[in-house]
Amino acid sequence: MSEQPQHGVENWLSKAVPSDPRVDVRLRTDLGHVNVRGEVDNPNFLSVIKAVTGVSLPLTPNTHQLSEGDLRALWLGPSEWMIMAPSHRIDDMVGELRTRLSDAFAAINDLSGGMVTLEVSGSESTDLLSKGCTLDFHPLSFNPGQCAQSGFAKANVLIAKISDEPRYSISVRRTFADYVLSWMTARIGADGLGITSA
Amino acid sequence: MSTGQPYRLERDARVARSRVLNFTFNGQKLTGLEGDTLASALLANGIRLVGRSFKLRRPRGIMAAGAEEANAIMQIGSGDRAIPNPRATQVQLFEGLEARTTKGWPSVKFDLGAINDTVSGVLSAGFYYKTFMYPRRFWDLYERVIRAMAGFGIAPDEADPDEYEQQNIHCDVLVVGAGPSGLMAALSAARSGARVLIADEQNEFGGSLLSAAPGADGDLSGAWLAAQIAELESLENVRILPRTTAFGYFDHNFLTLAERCHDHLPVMQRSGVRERLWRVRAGQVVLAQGAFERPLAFGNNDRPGVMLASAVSTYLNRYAVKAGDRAVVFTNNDSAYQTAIDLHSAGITVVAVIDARSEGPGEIKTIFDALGIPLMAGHVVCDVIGRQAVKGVQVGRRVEGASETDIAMTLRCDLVAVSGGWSPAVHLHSQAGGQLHWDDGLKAFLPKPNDAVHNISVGAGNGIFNLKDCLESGVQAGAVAATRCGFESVEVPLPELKDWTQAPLEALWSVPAAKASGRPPKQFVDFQNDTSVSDIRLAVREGFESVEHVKRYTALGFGTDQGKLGNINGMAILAEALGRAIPEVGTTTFRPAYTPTSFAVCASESVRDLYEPTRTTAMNDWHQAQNAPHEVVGQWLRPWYFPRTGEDMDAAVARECRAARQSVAMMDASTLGKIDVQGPDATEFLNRMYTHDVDQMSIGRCAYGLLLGEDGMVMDDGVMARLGPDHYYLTTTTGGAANVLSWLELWLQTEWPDLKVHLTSLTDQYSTIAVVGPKSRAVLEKLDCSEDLSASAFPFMTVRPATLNGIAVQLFRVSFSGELAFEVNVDSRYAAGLWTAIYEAGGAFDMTPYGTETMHVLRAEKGFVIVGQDTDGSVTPGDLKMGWMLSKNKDFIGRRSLARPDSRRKDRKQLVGLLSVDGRTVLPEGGQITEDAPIVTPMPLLGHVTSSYSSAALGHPIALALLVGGRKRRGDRLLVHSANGEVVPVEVTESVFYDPKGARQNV
Amino acid sequence: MLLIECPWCGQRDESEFSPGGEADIARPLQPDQLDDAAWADYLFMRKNTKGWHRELWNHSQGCRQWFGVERHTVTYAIRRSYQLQEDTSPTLTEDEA
Amino acid sequence: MVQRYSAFSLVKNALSGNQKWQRAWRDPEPKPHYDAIVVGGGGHGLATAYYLAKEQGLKNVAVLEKGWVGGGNTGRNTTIVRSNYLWTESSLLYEKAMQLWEGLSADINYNVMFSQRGVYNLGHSLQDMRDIERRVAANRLNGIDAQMVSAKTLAHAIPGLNTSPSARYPILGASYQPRAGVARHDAVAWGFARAADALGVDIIQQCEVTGFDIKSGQVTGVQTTRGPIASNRVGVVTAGHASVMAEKAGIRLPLESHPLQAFVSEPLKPVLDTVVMSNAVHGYISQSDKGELVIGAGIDGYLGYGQRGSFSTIEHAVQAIVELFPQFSRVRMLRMWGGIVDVSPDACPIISKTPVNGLYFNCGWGTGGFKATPGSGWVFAHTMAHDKAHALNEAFSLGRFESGALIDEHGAAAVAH
Repeated sequence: MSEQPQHGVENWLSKAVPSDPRVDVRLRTDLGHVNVRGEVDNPNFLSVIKAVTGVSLPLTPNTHQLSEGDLRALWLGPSEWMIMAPSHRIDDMVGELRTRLSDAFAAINDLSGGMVTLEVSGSESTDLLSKGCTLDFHPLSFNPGQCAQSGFAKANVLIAKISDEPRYSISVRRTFADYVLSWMTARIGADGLGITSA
Repeated sequence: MSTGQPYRLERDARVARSRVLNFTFNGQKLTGLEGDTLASALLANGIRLVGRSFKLRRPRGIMAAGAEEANAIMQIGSGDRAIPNPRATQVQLFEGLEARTTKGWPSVKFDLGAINDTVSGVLSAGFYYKTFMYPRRFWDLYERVIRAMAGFGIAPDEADPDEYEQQNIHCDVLVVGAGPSGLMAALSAARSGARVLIADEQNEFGGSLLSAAPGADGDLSGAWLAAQIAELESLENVRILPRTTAFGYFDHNFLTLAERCHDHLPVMQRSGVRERLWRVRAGQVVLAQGAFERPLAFGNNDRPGVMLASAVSTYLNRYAVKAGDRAVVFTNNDSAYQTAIDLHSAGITVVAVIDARSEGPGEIKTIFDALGIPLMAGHVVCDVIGRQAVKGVQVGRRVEGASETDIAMTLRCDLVAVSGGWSPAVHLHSQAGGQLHWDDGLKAFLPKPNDAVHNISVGAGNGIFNLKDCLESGVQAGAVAATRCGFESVEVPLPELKDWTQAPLEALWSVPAAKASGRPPKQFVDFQNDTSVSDIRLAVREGFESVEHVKRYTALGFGTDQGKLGNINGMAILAEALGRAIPEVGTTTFRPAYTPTSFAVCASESVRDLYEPTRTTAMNDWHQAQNAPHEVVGQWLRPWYFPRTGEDMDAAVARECRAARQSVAMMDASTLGKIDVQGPDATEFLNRMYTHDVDQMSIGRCAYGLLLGEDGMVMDDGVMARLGPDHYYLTTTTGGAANVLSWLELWLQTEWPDLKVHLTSLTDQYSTIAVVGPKSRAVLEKLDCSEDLSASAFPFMTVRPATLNGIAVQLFRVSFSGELAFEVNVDSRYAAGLWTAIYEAGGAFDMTPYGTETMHVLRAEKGFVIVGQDTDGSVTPGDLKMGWMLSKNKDFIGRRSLARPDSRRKDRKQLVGLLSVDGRTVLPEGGQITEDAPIVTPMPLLGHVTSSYSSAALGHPIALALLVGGRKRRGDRLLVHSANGEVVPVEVTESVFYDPKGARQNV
Repeated sequence: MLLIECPWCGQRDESEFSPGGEADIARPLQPDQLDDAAWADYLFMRKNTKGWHRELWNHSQGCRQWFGVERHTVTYAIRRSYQLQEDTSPTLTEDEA
Repeated sequence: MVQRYSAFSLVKNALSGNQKWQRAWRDPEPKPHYDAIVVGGGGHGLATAYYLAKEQGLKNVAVLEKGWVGGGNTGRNTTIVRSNYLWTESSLLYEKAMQLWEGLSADINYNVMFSQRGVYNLGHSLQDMRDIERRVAANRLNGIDAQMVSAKTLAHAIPGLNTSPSARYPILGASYQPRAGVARHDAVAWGFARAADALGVDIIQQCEVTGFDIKSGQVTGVQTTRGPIASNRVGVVTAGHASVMAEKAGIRLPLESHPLQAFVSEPLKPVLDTVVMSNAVHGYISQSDKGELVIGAGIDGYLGYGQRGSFSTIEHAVQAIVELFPQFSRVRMLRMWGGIVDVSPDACPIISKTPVNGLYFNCGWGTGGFKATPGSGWVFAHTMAHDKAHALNEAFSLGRFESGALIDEHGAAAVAH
């Protein structure tokens, strides 16, 4: 069956994109998400992840690693990470990780259907994040390479700073994506928010 | 040029003479100037009477120029944009402003309520506690009258059309107040590199500098002020927030600031957010809020025309408005001499300065004397002549210890400028938990430094009243704050200023009344609430000695100025009455809000559609297209039923139920919580958490799982599937998804960290499509299913990975309907497509989508419970006839509690079925059960109906209930009572109504 | 609004956390051996300390970890956060209460 | 002779310049011994002392208050009085209180301004409506005035209430108790204090109990900051501080003390003439005689003796109120404050004997304390006088936590007020 994958945010793409948006939101529906659980004191676990995905799991809390080919690994907890990669790579990646880690105390879960990642940039993007979130987004506190889980308005989010531009990625559970986008639209105004797909 | 504003002076000030603004006051058309407040514009027009007091309805005028104003309580605008209760002193004038007074009926000038003043003796403090008691039923009537008299403004009668938002912000140094010391603190912190946020409630930065006489010695309001502000504006590490009030100081240096973005603009020019809530987390806070001048308590000190001396100067210097033509200044300290000088230099007659101190002022005397203003040292004003406006004052010599004052003379005047000293605005310091100490020289409470709280008070807010010292205290505090945040302090040069020596203030908490035959006139302390000196003394006579008692008994400090004007005077008078020192009487704790703050800005954007996240499933568009109404289940909107044209809910549900029982139907069950459990100790862990023998489950098996609280009560339920030796998949109830995951994590992390288990939420990852009914297998088989779905290959209560139309799914053979059924778990990205495919594949069997209502009917026919509907927090598994699910081979959470005496009672409430005796009546859900006996209240309640539906399959209504000793009552006749008093005879039955042997699901 | 130090993520706003009540309540190893009074003590009785209090918090919007906090229940000051496994001082000794 | 309060006395005193009002209650020195001591001078403690003197014939009674009477939760709540509780045990106890409220002003000759303006408990979901049906049906059979009200009726009865079906949490209906209402909180403490004093009770303020004297399992007196005071009958009614007192007596209690916050608006002209509560959106609101909107927020989840809570809790409550009454959006908040509520595992009070003979505890009222004030004092006085629970508080014993016979009001009210 050739059904296109649906992320529940497609309706947002039918909205007109303003000519000069103050905040750009890119719906990264081309990215898949893999939740990885394992032990940092197991070198085999870490090396398998690196070998299979091409990205190292960050061991410092609240940091993330970027790698060639739109690969990202984000710290979620002392034994938990999120790997984001182009969707077409996910099935193989999950399969191979599961196989090679079958003897380890590890868990690999494909969350591609349950997470949506938005990339937010533009002149008012930091302000917009600050409206909804209590984290400190000042460049002295939050830089490329850092990530954090927090609340955004009344949703839980995983925020990573991708570049100094600034550009942030915000990952949110699928059923909260509509709320987060509605919230952003209300704050920035439809004339200031440009929503595009990857 | 004539402005038409008779009290506007031709002199330099901070109003734009060329920009005339039109506004109305009680319907009267008036003009003001850009830069005016409503108060300054009213005074410019000679409007004296702006309100009536709360209780005695005495005529009142503007007393102050800021947040401490207690009398000029207005209603601004009308309709859905009306604002009740702002003070005229804090409303910036804009073109088209409409203002109304809020007290006085039929008008503020002629108020019938003023009769209260003539019987004020009866309306003494706490009078309402002493009367209106008899006859008992009449309180309702009294209360109606009292309520009609009470209140100020009128709430809008329509929803607020404006937008609000919140903004979180972090900074190293937050400076509250942009007066001279606050500006210096911000500059010195900012120059050192710290991230600085400076907020001021006024539209312009400068604080007290804005009230200085232009060109006078020490006037920094011109170029110097502009330069400081310009530098702050130019620095990238500084954010400046005018029109922003810090109204709350909470734990761990969290402050809330309300920014008024556009209320100062003409309505047509307003756009965007009306108010913004700044939620600030600050490293250090510099409190530079200044001080409030205190009035003096003397007879009729509330007459329109009696004003704070500093306010008189502010109106004069900042707004070029004279508050009167002939002024008397009455003071007990040096600061009011500046007002006398200001008045004089503006060409206004100063009849006299009445100084309660026998020695007169300090160094300022050199300027003052040169002006030739009469000074009456050692005198007091003891009464005011005039009712709706001041006409004169009675003055007498002050005699220490005397209880009365001999009137020496009457002075004709229309303005009395008073100063009783200054009280630092310690509100935020106190909100933050800071202590206060009494400075007997200043007669004021000052903030006690509190290192734990990370804030510093500066300037007048710290009892520093000399401009030079204020600037220095600001620089120093900014440096200290920045240093504490890890920055190196830098020098900030200050302007040359003269250091004026002041004569000490002398306490004068109330002026002994004029010798007279009648009752002495009232001396007001809390102007808005009509709390007078005699009220405080009465409270003490009646045994109310604690400051909290006196405040509550007399309403002192409970007005909308929150005691800014009167609290210190009140406490001092209380201390005098008790014969104690003021610090022994103590102060009260200040609470947020510092000044009244709109509900709207506290709610910010989280209202209406954004009040709560709305969650829908991946198939929602399809449900919407079918016009399925939704049921609100927490954050979720779930399809309730799928009506066909012309069908009501009952008809739709009956049809849906028939389809599920006779052919095939499908339901979106995606809202169930889903948790992945993996790890070598997964079995052991789940065995400890769930009631059944998890270790006995073979791979590929499903089991019904029950979670108990440690108190033994049913907490949640769901299906547990064993996917591998160390791999499980759990479902939870819709409402329990988040709770169950955190409950499992709690035990795993805090009690058994040695267990190697990983938990991951899959609730959003998978959507769940329940395909239900005798034809469900046939439907799935049409979808190119990878698995053999036959009963032998794929038995009841098992799980298989499979593909449907090439899409990977987990197929569960579980049933919440009692029919042959499959639950398809599919990656949510493909759920809508698969849903449609299944629907279409089922076309041949009249595939029928159904919602939550039919789901309930089907499960109730089978006696399946819903946790949270058929249970509350007091139901054990045994009560639900699920004792068989409790393993005897192991311990599990909640097990021990089931052995407590109450858990073992035979007469606990137990799950039963109920049938209405007439076979037609659908019992009310929630209806109470009693014996079949006449109603006598109170009567024993035996339980209640938990679920009740009309059953199409059975042809009669059914109900589930929890019933005392229910298991032994089968066949009993009882009564069910609805909330509306209807009584339905019922018979107790088994709780499984349909297919009790479970044959239909197991085929 | 408390500012709570998560041992992993550092200082975060209170809104990211869920309180878990008194720390150091260990589940009895053999519940069946306890009489009803002892079981009730475990189940319900709490110190409810006025003063320094050891309590559990969960960084529920963050790393999902449970950890311990020593917080003063009158001033709300927090003097320490700790990972449960790394805690070496299970009881309060100095300036308790 | 104690001065009686009436309209006549007001006029008479006004004519003499209000100089002749007597103290509302005396300020006695503590005696060395009392027949009964009540620890805690809040509404419940003062009511206990009053009913000990009035109903139980014990005249030699002292109330020991560490600060000033009525200074705790009595003066910090949202003053709602109702008795429409779910479980029979609770509703009969609160109904006893309700009956006492109805005659209270006259009984204690002090106007507590009990205003029976009715209370609506809104339902926003089908389950809310089931719970309301269950509670109302139970109330009626327990002899308590209670009604079910439709959303349509609500729209007429409460102008401004957002009954739109498209609201985020639409209002589907409500329960209504006409006899419920509000009272003037401070007056309750002062009125009981004055009435108890008139019956000879010593109300001793600024007297903190620092310990209990216990000999062979029997209480013999208390240690206080004003010296030891003997009595073999001591009742502790210290709300948020119950655990602190229990620890001094070597007793463990199943309580947690949490911050509970409330706030008022500036005074407005009459705009809401009843009480509206919503558990689902967590807010409740009434308008005081003075015109202030009085609004209650939820409980903060952490322990807190600081009489303050988190701003987020206030934000949630304001959002709830603006959801329910969108036209109150522009109204301004005047003052917020916090109390300390002692919450028990089943959200029901403990009115009980203890393992120490002669020592009684009355605590765990959570958010329900104010409305119960006279009833709580009445049954506690009975319990202290007879060393035995009255039928109305038998179920509220400390022993229920051992047997498991909890009275789960949680299920009925996540925020019960």
